[in-house]
Formats: sequence, structure tokens, C-alpha cells
Amino acid sequence: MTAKIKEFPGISLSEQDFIDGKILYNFDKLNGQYAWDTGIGIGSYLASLKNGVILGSHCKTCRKVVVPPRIICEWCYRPMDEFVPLKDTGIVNTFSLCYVTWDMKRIKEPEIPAVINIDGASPLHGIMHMLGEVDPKEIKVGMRVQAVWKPADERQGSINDILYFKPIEEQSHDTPES
Amino acid sequence: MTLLNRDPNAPEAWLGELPVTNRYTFGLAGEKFFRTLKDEGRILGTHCSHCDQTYVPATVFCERCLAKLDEWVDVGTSGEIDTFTLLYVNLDGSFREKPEIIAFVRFADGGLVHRLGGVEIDHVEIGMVVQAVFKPASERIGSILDIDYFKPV
Amino acid sequence: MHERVAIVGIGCTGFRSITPEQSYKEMVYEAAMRAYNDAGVDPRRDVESFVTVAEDFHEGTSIFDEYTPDQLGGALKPVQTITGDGLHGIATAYMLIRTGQFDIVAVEGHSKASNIKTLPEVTAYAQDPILNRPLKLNSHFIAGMEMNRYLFESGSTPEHCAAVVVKNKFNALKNPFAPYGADITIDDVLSGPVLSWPLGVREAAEHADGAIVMVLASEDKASSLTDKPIWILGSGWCNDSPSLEYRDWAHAIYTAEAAQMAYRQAGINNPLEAIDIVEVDDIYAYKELQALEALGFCREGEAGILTVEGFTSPDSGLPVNVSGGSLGMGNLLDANGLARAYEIVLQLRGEAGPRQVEDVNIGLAQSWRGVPTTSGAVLILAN
Amino acid sequence: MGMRKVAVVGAGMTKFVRRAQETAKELTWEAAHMALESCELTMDDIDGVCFGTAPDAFDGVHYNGEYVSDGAGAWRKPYMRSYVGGGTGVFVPIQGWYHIASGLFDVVMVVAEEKMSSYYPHAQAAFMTIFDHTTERPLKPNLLWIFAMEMNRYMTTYGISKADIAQVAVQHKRNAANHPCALLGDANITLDDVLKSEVLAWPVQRYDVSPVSDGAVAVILAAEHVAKRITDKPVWIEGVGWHLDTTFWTNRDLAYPRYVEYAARMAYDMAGITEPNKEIHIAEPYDPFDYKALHHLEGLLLADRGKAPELYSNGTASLTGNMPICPSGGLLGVGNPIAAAGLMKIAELFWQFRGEAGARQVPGRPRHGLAQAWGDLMQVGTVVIMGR
Repeated sequence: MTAKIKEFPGISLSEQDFIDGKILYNFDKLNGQYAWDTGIGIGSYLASLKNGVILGSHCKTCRKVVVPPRIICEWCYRPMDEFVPLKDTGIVNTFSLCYVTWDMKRIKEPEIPAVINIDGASPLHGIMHMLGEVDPKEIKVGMRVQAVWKPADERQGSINDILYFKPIEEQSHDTPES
Repeated sequence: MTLLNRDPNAPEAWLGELPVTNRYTFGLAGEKFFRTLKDEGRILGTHCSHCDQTYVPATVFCERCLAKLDEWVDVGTSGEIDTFTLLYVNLDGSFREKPEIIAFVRFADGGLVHRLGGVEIDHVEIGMVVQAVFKPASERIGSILDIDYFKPV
Repeated sequence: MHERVAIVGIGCTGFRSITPEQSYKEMVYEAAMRAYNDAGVDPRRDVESFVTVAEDFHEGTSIFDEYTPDQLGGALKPVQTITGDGLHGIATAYMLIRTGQFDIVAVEGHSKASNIKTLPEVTAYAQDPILNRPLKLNSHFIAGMEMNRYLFESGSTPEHCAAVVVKNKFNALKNPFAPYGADITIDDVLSGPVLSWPLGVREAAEHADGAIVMVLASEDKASSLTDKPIWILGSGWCNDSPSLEYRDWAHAIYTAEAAQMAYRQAGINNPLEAIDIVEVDDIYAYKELQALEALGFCREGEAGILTVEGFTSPDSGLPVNVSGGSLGMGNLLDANGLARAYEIVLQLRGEAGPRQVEDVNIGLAQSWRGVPTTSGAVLILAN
Repeated sequence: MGMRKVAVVGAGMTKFVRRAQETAKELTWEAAHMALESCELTMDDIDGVCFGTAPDAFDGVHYNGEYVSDGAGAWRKPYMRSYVGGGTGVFVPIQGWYHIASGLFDVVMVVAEEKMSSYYPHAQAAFMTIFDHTTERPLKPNLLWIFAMEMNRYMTTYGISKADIAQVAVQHKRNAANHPCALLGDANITLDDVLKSEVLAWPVQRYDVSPVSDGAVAVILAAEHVAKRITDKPVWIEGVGWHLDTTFWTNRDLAYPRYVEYAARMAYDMAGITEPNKEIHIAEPYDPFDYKALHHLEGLLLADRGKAPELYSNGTASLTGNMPICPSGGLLGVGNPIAAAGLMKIAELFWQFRGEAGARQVPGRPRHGLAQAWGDLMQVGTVVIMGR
């Protein structure tokens, strides 16, 4: 049928068409303000971050430590049995060098998001955060890193209480898969 | 339900927003409907001969049979109040002393939702004929607000 | 194909105006645990598919389906999200089981309305962005206009609508899940502040938080899981014109059509005769009257009179919203229909405690998605 | 009683464009209207309507499924909108499938639409709102991040090079040159063009990514007894599958999409397919990024782990190969109006099996084809297997 149809619908506009007033349009902006209840798991995670601790939780059945903490294990559906304070070190699971911001503005120095497997959590369990104090060319999967915290009096109970993770000297014994 | 206790210092809620900003094109029907409203002060509908429906505001498709509509009709600028309400709340949920009078003004098988003006609240009733009061041509931009309000004929 | 499908487990957190101690995930988990326990199933082992109902802007998250699986026990399983009411969710689970591909399916819906700080503005973002939103109107105006036209055409009165509020809030006093029960009079309702005339503030349901989970099963599984399966006799849903400009302002045609679909499946010709108990949408009081007429329980204009006469009270001809409805239990956003169905299941099981209605065998739940939608659904259940 | 058989009997689509003038409703209607005409049905023949669109933020309307419903033909019909993020486009025909397979419906209209350009100034910004509001959104994440990180993990784990991956973009964009609705078809694009394109989020470069687009696609599904009356060339839905992995995407290995494998196994089981790499003759894996096509081919068990690039380098994936991959041109070439892009793959298989794909027509008599989509936080796989 694509072979038979000559003209498919769909009128393509350029940005210039809007500027030139060639077509009619309007704008709107949602005023969407939320206060999401943090609950037991994430509330405790945020409270720990304020104290400079990354919190996980432990599932007795699956013998796993997960991060961020939750009150149930999604794999066995049993209640998690305890919160576990984790180290603020870990290894880079993967990363990117990003030259555009979230709203697609071009930047010179890349943002370096990474998934960091947190020490004390089960293998391949980590969080997303940023890398800093590092030459982008030097970053490798498997590299060891440590959280750089905001000063205690500036911490608010937020994932941004960690400024970023920076490389640490200590040699990794982990393989990237671990 | 849970074996874990919430940290007593846990923040109750995390505050944030859903950043949604949009630009809407008026589309195939809207382009002609609002150009005509703006430039000529006329209200247009489209007719579906299959379903014998005249849609106001105009649409390029019949919602009943999905036929393409290209029979445009001028439906005048006055219509009957099909229903109305006295709205005592603002967009943000706050209450207002004096209500806004909002009506659905029937044109053919459709109509327009708009404000009523030039009328006492007690005098508004279903079935009343009202007419579009247009903004001056120079102030019209191609918008439903090119009609200032509807007033009794 | 599995012809017959039953509800075999239900779970609910109860409803409150705020729930600061739980995240939405933890709230859903609580309801899910109760439902799985009620059904005697392990979600990881037994539940084969999961259906959730949610709207992005109610959650403050885009593609919210991302956040649905874990608390339901659905991780790495067939999970889907419907942007519909809870009854659409049940209809989906019903279809999934009827295909023969699935034996046990869970349905989830919840509300964290208290977390939406700008709910009126969020709701207004559902209006047509070109034709309606530039007027910057609170969406209650749609209910006000609809009520006005409904009263005009049906001959119902504001007193009739107020009687719905009085009944439902009184019923809610016997429902421990319902936060908005009250013993008030028609005068109390009518003398309250005006929301969007003729609609009064006291005729609009306040919002509440809460979660509901249900477990559905094929006939074979249902019989082995429970002594009290609640069978789905019919499931219908329908939309009307979404635009304010082309719709019928007086009638809930979507509800009438959804009911016809459900009645056809259930083989019901005379609903008043066949159905023993009803839970209908009452986000706004007039909607209960409009729904009862659309469902064919009476002619247009009669529902109000029947309500004033007490015909829809718990111990009368057709008990309607014995739970307290949304006016008593709260508006639960996308979970409203699940709350309606939940009460019907309790009643048909004989587990409704002090508000148990006697001799009920067939019940009907109906829902509407709220302004500005024209989306309704109907579910017919039997014990 | 056995399972009811369901066929695709009609299809329609709009062009995929960067900024459409049509409203979301109008785009939806154009596709639905064309699908009806393609099989000479009217709305009276349609029992129910299924609709798919990804986040409401794009079209910029809360309850977007309700707003767009008239364009999809939902007027006084049973109507539902489903979504599983980016997987929606291949999920919505699954939704149509279970409507019919349940026995409640005979003929269902299935429509998917996305108007990403309504999000202003840039659709990418809307993606920040897919991240967890408390634990991730404060980092101001960019959608490119997670793709780039997943791509990096995939490359690192299996030792795959950028050039291995870039050949996907080259082939898909070349295929798309023959698609009349394509936004980024290019018959002359080279590996070098891709490898030298602007770096967005290393390892992701400009030509590794499908473009933000507007568009709509519709297909009509019918139960067996009706399908045979509507057309002498129904294309059967032989298997469907979908799986959603845990939300906690930083708690699992990104190198392999196990949720795609689970979804595929579900679909293969239903279709009675035991050796997918031999029995699937056309594959339309989801390719919003070039590496994703490879990643998905492995999850679909059409290639061994880390070996998917070989399908492209040895010619298997080409239009005349043993298993042509994305003959449509995929998202990389035709465009990526999220939900519509997935359904485009279903429409492509429909046209391919009917011999109506024009210059994209694959030779011979393929028996089974597969379309797959993916989405959410690298989390969901949706799979449909079709055949004649």
C-alpha cells in the first residue's frame, strides 16, 4: 500500500514558519507543583544522605543489599529486613560524557553522568550520579570513585548532598562485570 | 507491613514540579477557523453530509464517521445559550466574590464555550440568544479570546 | 479461551485526606499484600500479568508505568498501564484472562491526590489547549454547566442532588475506610458555598489518598483459590465526544452505552429487576442521578425523586452507594471505579459488616473519569 | 476452546515530520482515516478503539488519551489508551489483540500518535520527567545520559566498536530513503558520516540517534472469521509478548536487555517458534539509537550476545539478506514519534507480507516477521510476531 499511495498526509513546518507568522499557534505552561511523600524507604535514604551516609536495605531471602533502599524486595516480595549503611565509595559501572544539558543546550565542558556500583551493596547495584575532579579522557569503566559531599551544614537530605564522585587511588580488584 | 522503621529525621515530602511547557499549532481546521474569526469576525463550521452534522467550531474530520470535511459554512455570530454556570472558583482553586458567567453557546450541532457579559446574573437563562462581541480588529490575534464575550441580543 | 472470570482477592489501604507516612509505592504495596493474602496467591509465582491505571500528571511523572512493577510483585513480568479508570483496568484483566493466555491477573489503582499541590491547574491542563484553555477557567465550570443542563432537561432539582449528598455521607459513617462521613441535612448542603452554580461546594467530593488492588482469575483457578469467587457477568466501557463543543451536555451517553455493552454480556434486560446493589460515580452529586438514569434503573428525571423518597437508601429497593460513594470515601482520581467495585465485592461476599445489605446476588459498579472527560465504565458482578 | 486468531487487515500512517502543522487529533485522524480506507471499512464496522501515546507532556494535554480520542474514532465506542513508555507502539496492537482474542470484539481500530514538537522549546527536556522525582530528577538528567551509559556498558562488556554500531545507522537510513513517510532517509550516507557526526553524549553522536518527530500510525485488527471477509490477504498476529523489568535500572546489568528476551520468549511460545534465528525472516527491532537495534537483536535471541554487529557486517540484515532488519528504515531513518514509531513497524510488516512495500519490498516469501519496541527506564520489551 505504501507503494500505491502517492501522497501521505503530514505538513512539515520550519521554525521560521512560526517566526514569520505563517501559521497560528499559542503557548501554555503547566503549573504542576508536587510534594511527593517520601515514605519509609526514600525518606530514610534522604535523612541518611544528610548525615553523609548512603543507605541501602537488605533482603534476607535473596541475600541482597540494594540501593536506594526500599521496604520490600521486588524479586521475592518479602519485606526487607534491615536498612544497611553503605560506604560512600564504589566503582564506575558505566558513564557518558555529555555535551548537551537536559534541555538541549550545548556545553563546552561535558557533564559526566555515571552509574556507580556502591561498595557494600550487592554486585551491579548502584545509583546514578555525576563524576567530577577527573579528566574525561582518564575515565574508565571499573574505576574506583568516592563521593564528594557538600559541607554538613549545607546538606538538605537530597541526592544533591553528594556533589559528585571523584576517582580514588586505590586499585580496583573488581572486574567491570562484578 | 514493613520490618523497617522510618528514620525519624526523614523529610516528609520531596518538593518538585513537572516542567511542561507547550506550543500548540492550531492545525488544519483551526488555521482557517481562527483566521476567519480574526480577519473577518465570522464563525465557521464544517458540515458532514454523511452524518448530517454541522460542527462548530469547524473541524476537518467528522468524529462520528471519520470522513474528511471540506464543506465550510458560516453560522453567524449569535446563538442560544445551551447551558451556563456561575463560576465561583479561580483557576488556582481560590474562591471569588463575584462569579464569572460561563456559557455554552449553541451554533448548529456544536457551539462555543465563552464568558457572558453585559447582562445581570439573574437575567441569564437557558435558551437566551446571545451574540459574540469581538475585540477591535487591530487587537485580534487569532484566538478564542478574539471574541471578548457573548452578550444578549 | 476462558469464558468465566472471577475476582478472587481484594486489598485496600482505606482512604484518608493525607497519607504522609507512606510513599505511593509503599501505599500500593500495602493494598497489594492484602489482596494477595486475600486471594491466597504469591504474586511472584502465581500472578501472570499486572494491569495498573494511572495518569502521568496525577503522579507528577512522565510515562509513570515505569514506576508500577516492583511494589506489585510484577518486576520482569507482563505489566501494562491503562490511562483509564480502575474499571477499565478490571476490563483489561478480564480480557487478558478470557484470551486463554493468562489465569491470574492483578489490577492496581491508587490516588496520592494530597501530593498534587496545584490540582486545579493540573486538571485544567486537560482542557482543549486552543479552544478552552485560553479562557483560564477552573474545570469545575464543566460540571456546573453539565449539572445545569441536566436539571433543565430532566426536571430534577438542586434538592434532589443535595439528597444524594445527605445519603452518601450518612452511609459513609458505617464505612471505616471513608473519611468524609457526616450526618447532615439537605439544607446543610444547599446553604453551603457555591462552587459553580448550580453546583455547590458540598456536592463535590473531596479528594482522598489510597490504593486498591484486585486479583482476577479464570474459572478453573478461581474455584481452587476461593469459596467466594465473585464472577464478572459483564464489563462495558465507552467514550463520547471529548470536545466540550460537540458533546451532549445533559446525558451521560457514555454510561448508557457502557451499560448496554455490559448488560448484553450479562443477559440483563431489566436492570432494576436483575441488580440488587449499585455503586455509581458521585464525584459530583448530580452525577449519581444522571448515572442511575443512564444505567436504565429509572426514566430521566426520576432518579432524584427516588433518592428523596429513600428508594436508593441501603435498606430500600435499590441500594446505591452504600459505601458512601466518592462523596463519603473521597475522590480517588484514577482509582474511583476500583473503590466502587471493591464495595460490590464486599457486599456480594457478605463481608460488608455493619452496612451489609441482605440478599444481594448481583451488583453493578459504574465510574466516570471526571471533568472534562466523557469516559465511563460499567462492571456487573455476581456471587 | 482454542485461542481466537487475530489478523491485521488495514493500515495507514502520516509522514513523520519534525514539526507538524496538524494538531494531535488531526494527525491521529489522518492515520485512522487512511487505515479504514485501506480495507474499505467504515466506523460502523469498528467495535472498539485502542490508542497509544507515550507521555502526556509531549502533546501537552493532561488526560491526553481522552483529548485525542475523537481523532482515533472513539466516539461512542469502547475506548482505552494503554502505555508502556517507548514500548507503547508495539504494545497497542497487543492491546488490540487481547480485545479480539478475548471474544468481546471482532474488529478493533488501533492507533498510535505522538506530537513531540508540542513540547517547547525542545522535546528532549520532557524526558527529565521520566526519572524518579526524588532520587534522580534533582541531578537534572538528560535522556541521552541513560542511552549513552547503556551503550557504553554494552560496548565495554562485549568489546564492540563505534564502527560496528554505526553500520546500523547507515543501513537503516539507506533503507528509509525508500519510505515515503521518512524524515531522515539518505541513500548515500556513509559510515564516516555517522562516525564524524557531532558528539552529543559520548559515545552517542548525532547520527546514532533517531530524530524527534511528529506522526501517527493506525492499523485495523480483525478476528479470523471477519478478517477473511475483509481481505484475501490478512496478516496474522501469531504471537505477542511484553515484560516490564524493575524500576531500579541502576540495580541491574545494562549490557543485556533481559526484559526483551522474556517478552520475546512469550511471543515465540505463542507463535510456536523454537528457532527464532532461522524462523524469523524479517525483523523490525526498535532502533531509537543504532546500538539499540543490536542490543535488541541479542535480547530477541536473533543473535548471540555481543554478536549482533555480525548480522550487519555479513549481509544478513540487508534488504536482500536472510533476515532483513528494519526494511522500513526504522526509527533512525523514518523518524521517532515515540508510540507511532513502534506501530509503524507493525504497519511495515503488514505491507511487507502483502507485497505492498514498494522499493523496500524484501524478496522471496517470508514466513514470520517480528516487530519489537522498548522503553521506560531501559525496562520494557514489547514483541509482536506476524506472518501470512
